[in-house]
Amino acid sequence: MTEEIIIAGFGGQGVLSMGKILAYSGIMQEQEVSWMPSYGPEMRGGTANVTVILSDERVSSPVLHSYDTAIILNQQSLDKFEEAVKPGGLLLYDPNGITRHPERDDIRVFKIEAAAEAAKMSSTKTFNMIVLGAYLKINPVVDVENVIKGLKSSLPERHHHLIPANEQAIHRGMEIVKEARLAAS
Amino acid sequence: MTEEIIIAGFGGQGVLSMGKILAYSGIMQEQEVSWMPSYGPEMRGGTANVTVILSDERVSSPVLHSYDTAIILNQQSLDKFEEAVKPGGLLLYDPNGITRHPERDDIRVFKIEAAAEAAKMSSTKTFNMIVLGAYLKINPVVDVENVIKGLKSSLPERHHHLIPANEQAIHRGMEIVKEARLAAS
Amino acid sequence: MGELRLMKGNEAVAEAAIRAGVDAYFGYPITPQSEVLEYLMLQKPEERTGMVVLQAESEIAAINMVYGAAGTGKKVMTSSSSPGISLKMEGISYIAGAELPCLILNVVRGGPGLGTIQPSQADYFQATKGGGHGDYRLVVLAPASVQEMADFVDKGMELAFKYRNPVMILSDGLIGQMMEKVELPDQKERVKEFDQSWVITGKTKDRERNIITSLNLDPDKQYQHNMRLKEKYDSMSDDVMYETFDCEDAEFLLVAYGSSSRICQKAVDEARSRGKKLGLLRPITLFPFPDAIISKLARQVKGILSVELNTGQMVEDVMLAVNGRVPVYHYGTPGGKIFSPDDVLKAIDEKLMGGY
Amino acid sequence: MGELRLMKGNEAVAEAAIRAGVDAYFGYPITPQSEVLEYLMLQKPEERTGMVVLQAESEIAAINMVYGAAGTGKKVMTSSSSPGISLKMEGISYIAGAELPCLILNVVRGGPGLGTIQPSQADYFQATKGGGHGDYRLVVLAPASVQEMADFVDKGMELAFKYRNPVMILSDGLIGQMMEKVELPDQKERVKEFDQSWVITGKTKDRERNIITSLNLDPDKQYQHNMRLKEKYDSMSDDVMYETFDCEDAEFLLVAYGSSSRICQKAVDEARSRGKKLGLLRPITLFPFPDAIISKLARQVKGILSVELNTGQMVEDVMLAVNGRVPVYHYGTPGGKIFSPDDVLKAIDEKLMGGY
Amino acid sequence: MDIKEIIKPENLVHQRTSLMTDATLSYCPGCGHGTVHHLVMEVVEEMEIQEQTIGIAPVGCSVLAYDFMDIDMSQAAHGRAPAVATGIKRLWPDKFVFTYQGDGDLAAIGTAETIHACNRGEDITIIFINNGIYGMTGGQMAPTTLEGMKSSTSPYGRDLQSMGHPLKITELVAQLPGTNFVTRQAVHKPGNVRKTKKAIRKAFEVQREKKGMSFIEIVSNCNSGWKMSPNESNVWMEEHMFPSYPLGDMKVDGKIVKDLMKDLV
Amino acid sequence: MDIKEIIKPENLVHQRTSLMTDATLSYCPGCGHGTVHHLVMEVVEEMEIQEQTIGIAPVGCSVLAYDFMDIDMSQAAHGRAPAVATGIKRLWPDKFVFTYQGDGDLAAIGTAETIHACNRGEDITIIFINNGIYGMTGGQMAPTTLEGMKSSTSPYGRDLQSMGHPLKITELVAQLPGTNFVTRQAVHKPGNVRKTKKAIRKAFEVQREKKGMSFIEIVSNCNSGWKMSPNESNVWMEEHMFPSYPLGDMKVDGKIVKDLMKDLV
Amino acid sequence: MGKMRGAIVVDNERCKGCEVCMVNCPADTIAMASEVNGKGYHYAYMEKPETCTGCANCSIVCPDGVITVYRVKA
Amino acid sequence: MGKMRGAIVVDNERCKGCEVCMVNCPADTIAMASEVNGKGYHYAYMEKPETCTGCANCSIVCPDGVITVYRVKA
Ligand SMILES: Cc1ncc(C[n+]2csc(CCOP(=O)(O)OP(=O)(O)O)c2C)c(N)n1
Ligand SMILES: Cc1ncc(C[n+]2csc(CCOP(=O)(O)OP(=O)(O)O)c2C)c(N)n1
Ligand code: SF4
Ligand code: SF4
Ligand code: SF4
Ligand code: SF4
Ligand code: SF4
Ligand code: SF4
Ligand SMILES: [Mg+2]
Ligand SMILES: [Mg+2]
Repeated sequence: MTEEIIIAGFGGQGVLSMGKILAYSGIMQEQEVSWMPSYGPEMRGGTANVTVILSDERVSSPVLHSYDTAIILNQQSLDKFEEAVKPGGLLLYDPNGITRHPERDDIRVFKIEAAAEAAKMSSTKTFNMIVLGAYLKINPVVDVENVIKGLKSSLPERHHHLIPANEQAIHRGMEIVKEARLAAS
Repeated sequence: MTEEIIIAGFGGQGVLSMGKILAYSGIMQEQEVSWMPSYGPEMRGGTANVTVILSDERVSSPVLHSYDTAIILNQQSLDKFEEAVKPGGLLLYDPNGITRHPERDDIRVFKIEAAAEAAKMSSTKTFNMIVLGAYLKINPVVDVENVIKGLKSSLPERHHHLIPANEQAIHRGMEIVKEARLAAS
Repeated sequence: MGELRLMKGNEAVAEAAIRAGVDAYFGYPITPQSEVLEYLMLQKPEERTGMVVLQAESEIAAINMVYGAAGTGKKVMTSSSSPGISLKMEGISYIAGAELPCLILNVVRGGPGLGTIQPSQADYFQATKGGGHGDYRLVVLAPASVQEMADFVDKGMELAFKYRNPVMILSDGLIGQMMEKVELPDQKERVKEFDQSWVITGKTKDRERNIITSLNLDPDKQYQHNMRLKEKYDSMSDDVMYETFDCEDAEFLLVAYGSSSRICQKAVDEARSRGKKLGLLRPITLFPFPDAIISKLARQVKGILSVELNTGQMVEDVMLAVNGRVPVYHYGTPGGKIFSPDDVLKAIDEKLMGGY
Repeated sequence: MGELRLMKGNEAVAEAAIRAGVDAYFGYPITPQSEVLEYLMLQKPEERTGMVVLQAESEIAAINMVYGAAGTGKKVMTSSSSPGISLKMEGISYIAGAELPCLILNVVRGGPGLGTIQPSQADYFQATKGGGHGDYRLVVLAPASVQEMADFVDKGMELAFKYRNPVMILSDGLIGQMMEKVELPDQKERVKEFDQSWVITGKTKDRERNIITSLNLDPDKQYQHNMRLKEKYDSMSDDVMYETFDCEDAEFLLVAYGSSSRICQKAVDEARSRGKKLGLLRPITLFPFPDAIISKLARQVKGILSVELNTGQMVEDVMLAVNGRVPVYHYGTPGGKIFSPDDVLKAIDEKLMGGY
Repeated sequence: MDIKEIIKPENLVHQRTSLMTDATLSYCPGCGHGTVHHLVMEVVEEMEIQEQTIGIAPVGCSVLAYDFMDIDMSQAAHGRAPAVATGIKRLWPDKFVFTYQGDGDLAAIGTAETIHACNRGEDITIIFINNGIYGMTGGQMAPTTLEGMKSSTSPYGRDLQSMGHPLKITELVAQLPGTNFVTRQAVHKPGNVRKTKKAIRKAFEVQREKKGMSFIEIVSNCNSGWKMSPNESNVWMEEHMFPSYPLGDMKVDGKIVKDLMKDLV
Repeated sequence: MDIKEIIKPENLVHQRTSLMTDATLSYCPGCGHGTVHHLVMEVVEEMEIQEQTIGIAPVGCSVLAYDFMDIDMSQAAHGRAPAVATGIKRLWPDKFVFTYQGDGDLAAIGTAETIHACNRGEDITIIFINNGIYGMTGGQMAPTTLEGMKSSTSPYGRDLQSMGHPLKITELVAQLPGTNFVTRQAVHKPGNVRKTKKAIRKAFEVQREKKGMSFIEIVSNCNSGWKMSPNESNVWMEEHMFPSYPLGDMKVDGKIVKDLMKDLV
Repeated sequence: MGKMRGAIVVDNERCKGCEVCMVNCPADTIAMASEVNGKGYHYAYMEKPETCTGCANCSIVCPDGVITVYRVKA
Repeated sequence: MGKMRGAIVVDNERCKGCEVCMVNCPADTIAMASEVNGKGYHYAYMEKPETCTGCANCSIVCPDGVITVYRVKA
């Protein structure tokens, strides 16, 4: 199994740390992982993205130009990465702020109202965990318990009290994700 | 015609400028010339030497390890360069301060008491011109008139009054040079 | 098994340095490698092992601090990225000339000039041929993973002391900034005994004074010094390291190092899945260069493509190893743009297999 | 015929600079090239042509003064020797990246490190492969006489402006310190008109502002910039210069540049006089390298010896040009020791003609 | 009176100078770099010297200054702006040449170039943004970082013993005979902005008269590096930066006008 | 009394310290470098710290200092001795580390390293030989060359306008909080030699107590570069160098003890 | 007489919402919009237009130079 | 009583004839030899040995450290 994922959105949305948690979870489940961010002043512009690869084998290229899964959190990223999903692949997006919705019909597209939900849960910090939950629902590349293990070993002790809220958010994400359109094929 | 000369002695003996005058004279007589000094801290040690080449053709290597003529002004230089004279070549030396005289018998050896003569002429500055005169007597690679021309174009105007004394020294050198020993062959 | 962590390449270097018992790090911030200094500072290495970490006023000061400290026999390192490494050229030449061990990490970015902070492999020549003056060479290690970023700290130090020569880890922004799983080595003790035949720790009664210098005013001595260095550099071929992928039956060969080799691995997998007999040779040491194996493979394959994030540098060493036996091509994107496995496959079709 | 003088190579450069209408020289003393700055200062060039001559606080300051002044479209130069040139590496990479014309003289001495002040050719790699970071190249001219030291100032400036690229005159202590006859060119006027498409002389109403920079944060732009540079460097092959001696019927070939080529000329004369069919190819431009002619001669000769005052640098370019057709060897003395024509002849017998 | 009646061209009091380009500034919200950029261009506009002005952008957050100022500019290697400016000015003595540099650029890696350009009395203007940190590279310690101040390379606060002291380079260059006008200003409040603009104007006048180096330090915020909101950072700056870097003229018309020794020790 | 009766081991008053090697000094006759070398080694001998002392030779006439001093030494790249010393001292805080540098080395190319090592308060000693010229390379102008003074790169005399001013770097570093002891001395006369030796001793004591940088400038002759006989050069030095570089302590125990501003302006 | 009335125009799309103008307005004219602009910033606007004296303080401290100030004698 | 008598020994071969000792001897003891040493230098010697007080001034200013000084109470 090799899963190649791009997560893309605004700087403040927790894109990088979501990728990191995913990667850490992979390690917990004895997978090989890589996490490759965009970096530098391009981030000043406000966008951020990270490529995460989880695999049972040694990860070859950490840089990809096509992906099994794209997790998209703003319009710019949708414009940039929709075409990069492999045929038959998966696109998960938060429709908040999206004006042009995904158009491809050779991939599976899922919608997750994570921003709205996070606002409801009045904890914007868990936004990215809701998204992660949604993704794991559709494609359980890692077990939720390994995500929690990952959180435990990546977060400093003093932040461990936040873990239950995160777990809750993951489950919430699993509940509210909706398939927007099935792949045509 | 190509004449390859090494001039070697103490720092203060005018070794480099003698070479320069010789090279300038060559230019005056439309020869190709090169002048290659030893330089750098090795000169602090007190020795100085310069390789001068006069030729009718383009000068190839300005660096030589054997010479047609060696003009030697101290013991160290004699030790260093006696062996480097080509068989049949010429060695000219000032015996002042020399404890071990030249020994080779396959070259022509000339003696010039230039230091003593310069002291007599009470003009130590012309020492190197006496040596030059001696050399030109034995091997007239350049005409004395071209030496004078060379002096004129290399010396700044304000030093031109010194030229007659230099000319005189050259002639004196021509007079007092003595063959020490003929080459055996 | 050692401790497992998810780390950036730059962080892995820093953590590995502490664990390898490195005595000192001197550096100056520059993207994409500032995490090395930042991570070290955060770790209070003075408490963990007594390691000294100092932010210098410039890259020039940093490399000369390394030179000073290395002369005392300690394990010392610095890191920077391309423009900063250029500033260290004089110092590196001095360290090589004085035969001091040390470790220098270059997390390469795109140039020339200020360029871009994106990954690049355009400092290959500088690292392997000597960007500074004079006949000197660095041992150059090219990590292709975060794990190797960690591993090469200790390995590099070992080679640095073995040869009393600066060792460069030639990485790039991709390896420096990405996170992977790393297995961290256990903490090593810092060394307490120093080789009194050359270190300057104060002249004790029982030995002659030691001098660290690269100056030889006597041309003969300088000549002998250089010839001895040359012999040393030649002897480094003992420590050639490389890795092969699918080379046994390969008809065509890719040669790529560091981040490029990762991308090429995927290209090879892809090509194989399409039935093409492609192999990959990854030089791990760029100097000494693995020319023997390339020369050997040149007898087997029909053509070789050197794949680099630059306009063509390592390809020259590949050609020198191949010496005309088969065609050698270059594919690369310079200036911070990273090719994808697909780009490589296209280049293979166009350049390498074009004639077939 | 121009004015004839007996001059040191370094002085010839300085005098030629004034006569070529060079606008500015920025430098820092270092043996064996301090005469350039000294000669200029003595000449009061500010009175002769208005040329600006400034002793900078360091080589780094000097190269950055050159960068600044070059951006205004003026003819600017600097000079140094090996350790000082290493310090200029970052600046040179910037100048190449920003595509500015300028002239840099390296009067090479033996290294690495402080080394020796005697002549050497051990900075060949640094000059031709780019000792600084990133994919850039310098035009490298290798004078073999004092006359060429003078001539290459104007020639170098011409190429610098033709390609908007730094040009390096790669000389050494031998050519810099020796005196020969020089025919000096007539005084050129300093240029008064500047190419308003790129110079920064103040944005006038009738044009857009001009920017001198090597920064391209956008990887695509940086990529395009680098590819354009690459094309430029490739196009420089138009300006390849070399000289051949006795090559018509040569069975064996020496390749040597600069001071080495002078010594080799004598070796060729000597070999010919002994009936050996030896020829000499002297690259005048080291970049662009005269590979076409070497490749051609490789079809004719039985073997090639690259003769250099180093442990083997240009030999790699010779091998790349020959591409395995005939054996290529290296002979050299590093570190300030100069071989004699006899040494070369011995090496020819041992290495080149050894098998015959 | 209706707003619309006020907003008429004839009632214009202040607007962005046309010498700033249309590009959006790359600085973080509230960063003083932008304010200083506008001031420099306002002075160039008022003196009508756009055609004679050449600027040098450093390596630092203001590396892209040339995208924002509508004048000929050269980017310079990290720390070398004063050398670059020297090269230009020596060849174009009648142009107005200024460098724009950060504290890392000017007081760390560029120390030698700063001191020597000042000491030579180059007829240029150095505009020196002291924000006590390396903004561009992500908030590392600068030579001017205060005692105890946290940065990404002094995460537990600057420790004087191991990391050295905040460097008051402006007090040093004020003492060099080559400097004519040396001052320290700020731009976080309108009054300071006005003074800074006057200082910049004076600096360019000094240049016109070829009286030597004019050097303007501007103590500024780096809210990203300091991890504060812009207004918090400005308050923090007044409370913490100004005591160490007191505002005011240090040298005017070649004469020291302040007890520098007191500020230094 | 016969000379032979005086010349007996028990009557010995002064001789070359055994910490100087037998190598003949490479300096020109009468050059102050030699005198200072002896003094440094005398202090090391008297303090019995040969085993703990590490010296740094610069690039300059004293590049070969390691041939003459019988202690462990490192040669350093031009201008970088303070960085090299920092590297050593940080790892061996209990050793005595000193640099020995010329004015070109320390105040031109090495300005940044000098200022920052002083500013960090490294516990090292800098011995700074100011002879107003680049001796080693053949008498070029140094940052400290006096106004109107001739050198091979200022053949018509140093022109302040185009070549900058004599740089009083010692007055500058005295003002940095990292320096503890800063003084300017000479060695051309017995009285000066004695004072210089005391200063060197004090510097090493400061180091022992880890109180920060000790910095000793020694105004010295370069008869070769100045083109004078040794004694002429010493007279010329008193007449011309001392007014610009007045002798005496500037900072003792971390306190400035002199009106530096007066000397600077 | 002599009293000044002013008004400012904020280039909403270029405003970065830093609030520096707001705290430096002596007349307390400015507040930050609750909406965000295209870049996601809450831009400045005249909350109390009647208080503005046209002193230009806001405009000269605005790092992004996005305020234009007008003034008339009231 | 209390008057000192001194003597110096110059290492002739290492003396560089710089004359610095000579001008700094308060007793005018030292002069330069008319002969030269192996390096060509006129070396220093006690021209008036009787005047020497053993003050060591010559020895501490000698750049080459070639003077050894002895002293006794006369
Ligand atoms: C030679 C070199 N070293 C380091 C860097 C990395 N670098 C870029 S900007 C910078 C410091 C910027 O700080 P400062 O000068 O204070 O400017 P600010 O960003 O705070 O305005 C550094 C270290 C570089 N580009 N080049
Ligand atoms: C990088 C570099 N630049 C220049 C030189 C040449 N150089 C050698 S010594 C020296 C100056 C020496 O002057 P100073 O420091 O005053 O020492 P002094 O010889 O007067 O004692 C210079 C410029 C060098 N060796 N390395
Ligand atoms: S990082 Fe700091 S200095 Fe840079 S733009 Fe942001 S606030 Fe300004
Ligand atoms: S050149 Fe000057 S400084 Fe150097 S040894 Fe001679 S007198 Fe001394
Ligand atoms: S012009 Fe003055 S009063 Fe009006 S909003 Fe701006 S700061 Fe406030
Ligand atoms: S100061 Fe400028 S950018 Fe900041 S909030 Fe006000 S108008 Fe917007
Ligand atoms: S010891 Fe004193 S008195 Fe005797 S020779 Fe020396 S200086 Fe003169
Ligand atoms: S001072 Fe020393 S070297 Fe000079 S003359 Fe006297 S004894 Fe000789
Ligand atoms: Mg800053
Ligand atoms: Mg000096």
